[in-house]
Amino acid sequence: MNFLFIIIYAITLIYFAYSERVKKFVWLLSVQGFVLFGMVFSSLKEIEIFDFIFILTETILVKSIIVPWFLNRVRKHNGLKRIHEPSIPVFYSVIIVILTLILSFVLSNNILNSQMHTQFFTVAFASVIFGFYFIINHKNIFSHLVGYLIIENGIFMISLAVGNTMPLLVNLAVLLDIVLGILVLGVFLNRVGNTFQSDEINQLTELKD
Amino acid sequence: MISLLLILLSSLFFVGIIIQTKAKIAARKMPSIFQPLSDVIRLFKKGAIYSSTTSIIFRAAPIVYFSSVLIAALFIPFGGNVGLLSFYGDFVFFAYLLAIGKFLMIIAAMDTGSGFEGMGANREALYSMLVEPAFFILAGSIALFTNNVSFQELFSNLHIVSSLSYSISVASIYVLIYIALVENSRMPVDDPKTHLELTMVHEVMVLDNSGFDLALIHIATWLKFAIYGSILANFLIKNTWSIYEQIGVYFVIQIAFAIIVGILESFKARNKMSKNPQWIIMLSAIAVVSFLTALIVAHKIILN
Amino acid sequence: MFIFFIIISIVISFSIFILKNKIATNILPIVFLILLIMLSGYAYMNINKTENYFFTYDSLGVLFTFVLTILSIATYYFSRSYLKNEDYSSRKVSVYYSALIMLITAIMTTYFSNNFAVLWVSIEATSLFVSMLIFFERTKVALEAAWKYLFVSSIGIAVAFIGILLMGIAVSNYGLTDLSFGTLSNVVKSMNTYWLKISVLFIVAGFSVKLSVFPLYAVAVDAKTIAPSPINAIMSTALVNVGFVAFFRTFAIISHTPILAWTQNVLFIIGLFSIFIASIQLTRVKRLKRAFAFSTMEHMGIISLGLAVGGIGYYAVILHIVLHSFVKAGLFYQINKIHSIFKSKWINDFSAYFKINPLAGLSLILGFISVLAIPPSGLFVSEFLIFKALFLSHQYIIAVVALILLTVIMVILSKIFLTILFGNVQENIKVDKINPLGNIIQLSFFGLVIYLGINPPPFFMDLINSSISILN
Amino acid sequence: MIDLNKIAKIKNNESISLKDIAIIDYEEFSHIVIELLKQPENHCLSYFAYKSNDNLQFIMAVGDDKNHNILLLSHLLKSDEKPELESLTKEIFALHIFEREIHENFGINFIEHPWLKPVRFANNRANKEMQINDYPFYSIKSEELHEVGVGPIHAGVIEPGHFRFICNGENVLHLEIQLGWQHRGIEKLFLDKENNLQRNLLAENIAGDTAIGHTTAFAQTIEALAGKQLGKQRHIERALALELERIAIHTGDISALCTDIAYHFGSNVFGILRTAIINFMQFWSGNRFGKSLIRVGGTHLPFTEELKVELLDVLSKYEKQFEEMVYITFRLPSVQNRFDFIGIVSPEQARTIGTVGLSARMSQIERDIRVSHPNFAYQEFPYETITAERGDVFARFLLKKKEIRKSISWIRNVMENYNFDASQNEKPDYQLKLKPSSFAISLVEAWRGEVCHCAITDEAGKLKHYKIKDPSMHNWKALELSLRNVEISDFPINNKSYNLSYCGHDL
Repeated sequence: MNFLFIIIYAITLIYFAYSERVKKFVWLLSVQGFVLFGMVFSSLKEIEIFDFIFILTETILVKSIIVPWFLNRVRKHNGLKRIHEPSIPVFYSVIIVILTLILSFVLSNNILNSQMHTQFFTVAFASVIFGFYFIINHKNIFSHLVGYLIIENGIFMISLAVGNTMPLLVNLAVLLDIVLGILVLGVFLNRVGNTFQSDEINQLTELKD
Repeated sequence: MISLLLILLSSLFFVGIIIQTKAKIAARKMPSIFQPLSDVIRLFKKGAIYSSTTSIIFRAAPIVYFSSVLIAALFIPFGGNVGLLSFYGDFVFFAYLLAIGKFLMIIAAMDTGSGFEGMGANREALYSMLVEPAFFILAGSIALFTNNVSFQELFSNLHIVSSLSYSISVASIYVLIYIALVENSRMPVDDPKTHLELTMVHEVMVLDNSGFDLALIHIATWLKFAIYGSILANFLIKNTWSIYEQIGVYFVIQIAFAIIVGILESFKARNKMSKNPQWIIMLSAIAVVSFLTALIVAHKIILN
Repeated sequence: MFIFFIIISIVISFSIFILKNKIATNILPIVFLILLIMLSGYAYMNINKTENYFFTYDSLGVLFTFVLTILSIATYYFSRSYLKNEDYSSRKVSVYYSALIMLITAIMTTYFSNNFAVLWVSIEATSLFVSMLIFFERTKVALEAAWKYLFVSSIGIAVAFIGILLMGIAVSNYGLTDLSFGTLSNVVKSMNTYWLKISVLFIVAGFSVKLSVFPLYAVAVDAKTIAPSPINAIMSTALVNVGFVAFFRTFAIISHTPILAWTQNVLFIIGLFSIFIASIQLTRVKRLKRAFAFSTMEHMGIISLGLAVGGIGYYAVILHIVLHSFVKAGLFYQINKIHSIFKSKWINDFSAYFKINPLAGLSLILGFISVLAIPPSGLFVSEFLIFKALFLSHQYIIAVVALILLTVIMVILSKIFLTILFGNVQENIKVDKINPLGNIIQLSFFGLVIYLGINPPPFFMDLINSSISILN
Repeated sequence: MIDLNKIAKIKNNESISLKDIAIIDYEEFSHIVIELLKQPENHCLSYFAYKSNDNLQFIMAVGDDKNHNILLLSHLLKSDEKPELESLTKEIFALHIFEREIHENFGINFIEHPWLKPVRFANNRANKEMQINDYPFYSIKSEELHEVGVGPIHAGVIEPGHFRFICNGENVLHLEIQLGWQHRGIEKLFLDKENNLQRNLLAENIAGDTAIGHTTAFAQTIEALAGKQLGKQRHIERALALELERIAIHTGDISALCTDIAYHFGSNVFGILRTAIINFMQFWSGNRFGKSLIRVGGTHLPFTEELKVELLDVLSKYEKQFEEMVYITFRLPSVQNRFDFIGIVSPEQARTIGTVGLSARMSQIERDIRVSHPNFAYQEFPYETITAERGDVFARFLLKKKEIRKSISWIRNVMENYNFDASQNEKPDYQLKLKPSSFAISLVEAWRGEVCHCAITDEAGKLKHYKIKDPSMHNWKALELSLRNVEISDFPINNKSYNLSYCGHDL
């Protein structure tokens, strides 16, 4: 069952590479949140009520409802363009994401560690690498935020792979990161949108000497 | 033998159903389901006209195209029944057989020397090239999944049991449907109804063909659709069923496939031309994911 | 005790933020400073005591807390004059102070945390509050810098988090559930070196945002260019020390594993690249603050080299970072003055500072000597020790390359200083009444640097030595 | 600053005696024209020449959109002078097409015109040696580039026009459009036909899709020349027909755009909706395009209260379906993907080439005759211009939708506040006596943009010159511009989004 979610997650990554529409990004992030919940839920050995509530808030509530809702608000507030043109053509992005996935699967195959759930590494690595690629590839701030969230999801999965024995501390860190990071980044993004009249990153060049 | 008969039979009404579906959705009067058939018969009655700039290639291409598709149809198994031709690794041969026909059509289009046809041939060549890896990766992942490399054995050994194998078959059917659309130059890659030369892909390639040749090309297109429909049907038909059940399900699947194509073409605008390559490579990407899944299922990738 | 400190700080910061009136902004920060002094005294008394499970008053933390306390007092003084000069609304002032107090608290937390998770959380908190302060002036550039800083440091911290998670693998192999440095350094010895290397790479790359060294140096430099000068003094010193603490703790864990040599090479690369990039960038800078931001980067590069080379280098590194904190803080206070006199941020607009304000000119010269590590500056002692260590361990090429680059930097910075100090007085410069107190604070900082370098008091040496004792 | 007092000023649908149009020398003329047209509120409505006693008289009408005036300027080229003039195009690019037309008709050599060639190869062209077959296309010599020629005969049922693309792979670097295959000599026919009814029928056939627009302009020109004041109701009827035409054609365009992107659902539904509107036109006038509705001096087919009930019924049915379909279509990602950021014409470009009507409004230029030079109906029931922002295909697509909505609400406003009086039925008057030696101009905002008709009479009160300007004249250039750096396969949707007239251009 767990593999199914991993496969779905891999497909969401491909769709991230494929799509250029801002709305789609937000939607995909929300889907990823649900997939993450599925992963956690199906890998839980015994359900402790506290852990369960925590995971429910973190994945479903934060990752797939609050954050996308907030991003949608930011998107509407700033009147972002429907399409964010990446600097590398989508065609190559799709190839790159395929290669990343293959690499990440092969890497995970080579990890021999009985303590870890190496299955999560398969997409976790790909997610982190792809998140960076996404940030580099896109020229605008909103997409950068999306890329950051993709990285965060990857990290969340690494913590699933590793943090079998210490879920709370690790999850707390991720949660704090998301809530603070996104809310504050989002507030700043709103301001950037108001101040710069454009969401293109190449507007932000006044600092260079 | 039975599969060839079924393919021939279903090819007769396939395009008719697509047209009827689209007409129904558009709230228009439906043409007869055999309208395409009578169109072709009318074309057969006409003689072909050849441009003075064309050579033998242009004349040979439709026949080669048609026969390549017809031979390809011989490979398709049906349920427990082997296709007329079957050997080790025949799906590779199958794919290249189709490619040969297409290749000849492409150089025939170049042969006319028309700017439009060159453009169309160029596009068609690109799309076929891009869709090829998707097909092979898909076939490869099913081969890996079933440990077999011929059409007949692929399908007869396909046991869909776990959730992962379900996901493989869902992905495979999804990819196959779209491969069929690309190979047959339908929406979203190409619009068979368009009258605009500049946006055409396949249509502009056969712009100079007429009469008998055009009829052959049309029939080859139907056959291709029916072949892909049969492959889809093979995914879902179980060997344990009786032959009548199998035939019944086969037709249901063919009709459903045609209706799906009709619906897809009605409710979606076609892709921007520059988006086509990335759209097609997407299919390969999904095929890769199903390949990776197959690797997991086959315990080639060991994860805990 | 420490948890109370955090709670009280949050209360103070929050009440400043809520009250927004003059009395609150005047009194409450002083209350906080007194609290800070008390805490540093308490920490010194209870050295190596673990509190609330997550915090340990270890010597490095105590040392840095002393530095932070002194800097906080000075920063408070200069912040007052900065805010008064520009005549900000009381709402902005309250935001400034509450963010500043939270920043200092977060920095303190990083110093004393004995656990990777807490360290990580508090470093994240520092970026949040710093970006609020960077954005303080609410200009377009400030927004740009704040956005970039917050974004890139979030990413850097995310990267570091991956490293920490990977290190957690080692712990989970032993069935343990905490990430404290003590536990980690016990168990990583037997960890798979391949994974350990990857995790070190991630951690170092991630926290390089805070230490403002290669690879993620750029945003910190940008941010320092824009932030208000008193904040800059904190950012270039106490906040950089936060990065150093993270580096140091990681290094301490690694220092007893087989990958020590490999880690040292990584640090050499980081150090050399940082110095190299700083020297390249310095040739192009046009803003004074930016020049000093790159100078910070250069010093941090030297520190990486020192950390990498080991031996006597360890001592020199701690000494260097403490002294650097005072020098940089003093210089940034001075820059604040320069900016307010010339009403500009560009180097080309400054001239004849010495004539305009002799006392400040004098302290600028002293700062100049200190920052370039020219004797009698204490930084000379530490730099000398680091290079000595380099030569002793036969890292000749690195030492020579670093020295050449340092010479380049020295030339460029001297040119900048000479431009500011001498030349013709511009016509439109009006000098307000000069308050000598500010200069005296700076002069005493520079004096402190000389004193600590030449004749370090025993308690200071003890603190340094006990900090580095875990490395040897 | 120029002295505006010297320049003759009239309002829309007015006539002026020819001698009131001051003839100034060309140098001053150029100076004034350049000064005027550099201001964004002015644009050139028409610029033409005609033979007057062997001399060539040039008349330019400049529309002042702010003060609702039409400024008339004139200069004279004596028969003994060399047929050469300094080109104004290099300063005001929007004049290029007018100068090319004058060059075509009279062989005037406009010095330093960037690309001086005939607009079409009319029968009465000045240089009979030039053939349409050896038309000088712009070309770039390069190994990497290739040329694609489309037309004049097209695969679809559309009018003849030749499009020459210079492409780099799939990307278009340059497009040049050559029209003129459709030339019928309409302007000359207007002079040949003495009967106003014949002329009226001619006007209906200037451009089939703008029958109402052109006929209204014609009728108003003749009425202005005759000095006939029509009743209010006739004006309102004409405006009503105009708006209905707009709704019908825009709906058809939306449908056609859906066809071109193979969105058959939208294509069919909008096609059906268009039928509802043109069927109402049939119900009203007996012709689906409203031919025979508008006549000089009155009409045989007055709008009645019964028709009002019918129209409101048709509109409410139309609107319901339209809104439903619009909701689906304009939100469909595949449709948006297809139209977004394709064929962008920036506001500067649009202003430079002097686009009018929808093509101007798509790039934020508020150019609308209904607002700037309103006739009676639009004075009584004001219309507000709407513009789109980006100037791409989606902007045009969107603007068509918005204009339909706006037109419907305008019609509703009229229906609610105006009672049609059956007793007011002026019959057409084809025997109107025209004022001698006069000039009249009429501007109509047809669905495509401003239609401008100018007429000049001789001393005997007979038509001496008739000048028609279809909005397509300006807007073809916008199509050329929007194709730059666009994929060649996006040409059809660009072309359709403008839906420009071939015959209106060729005349």
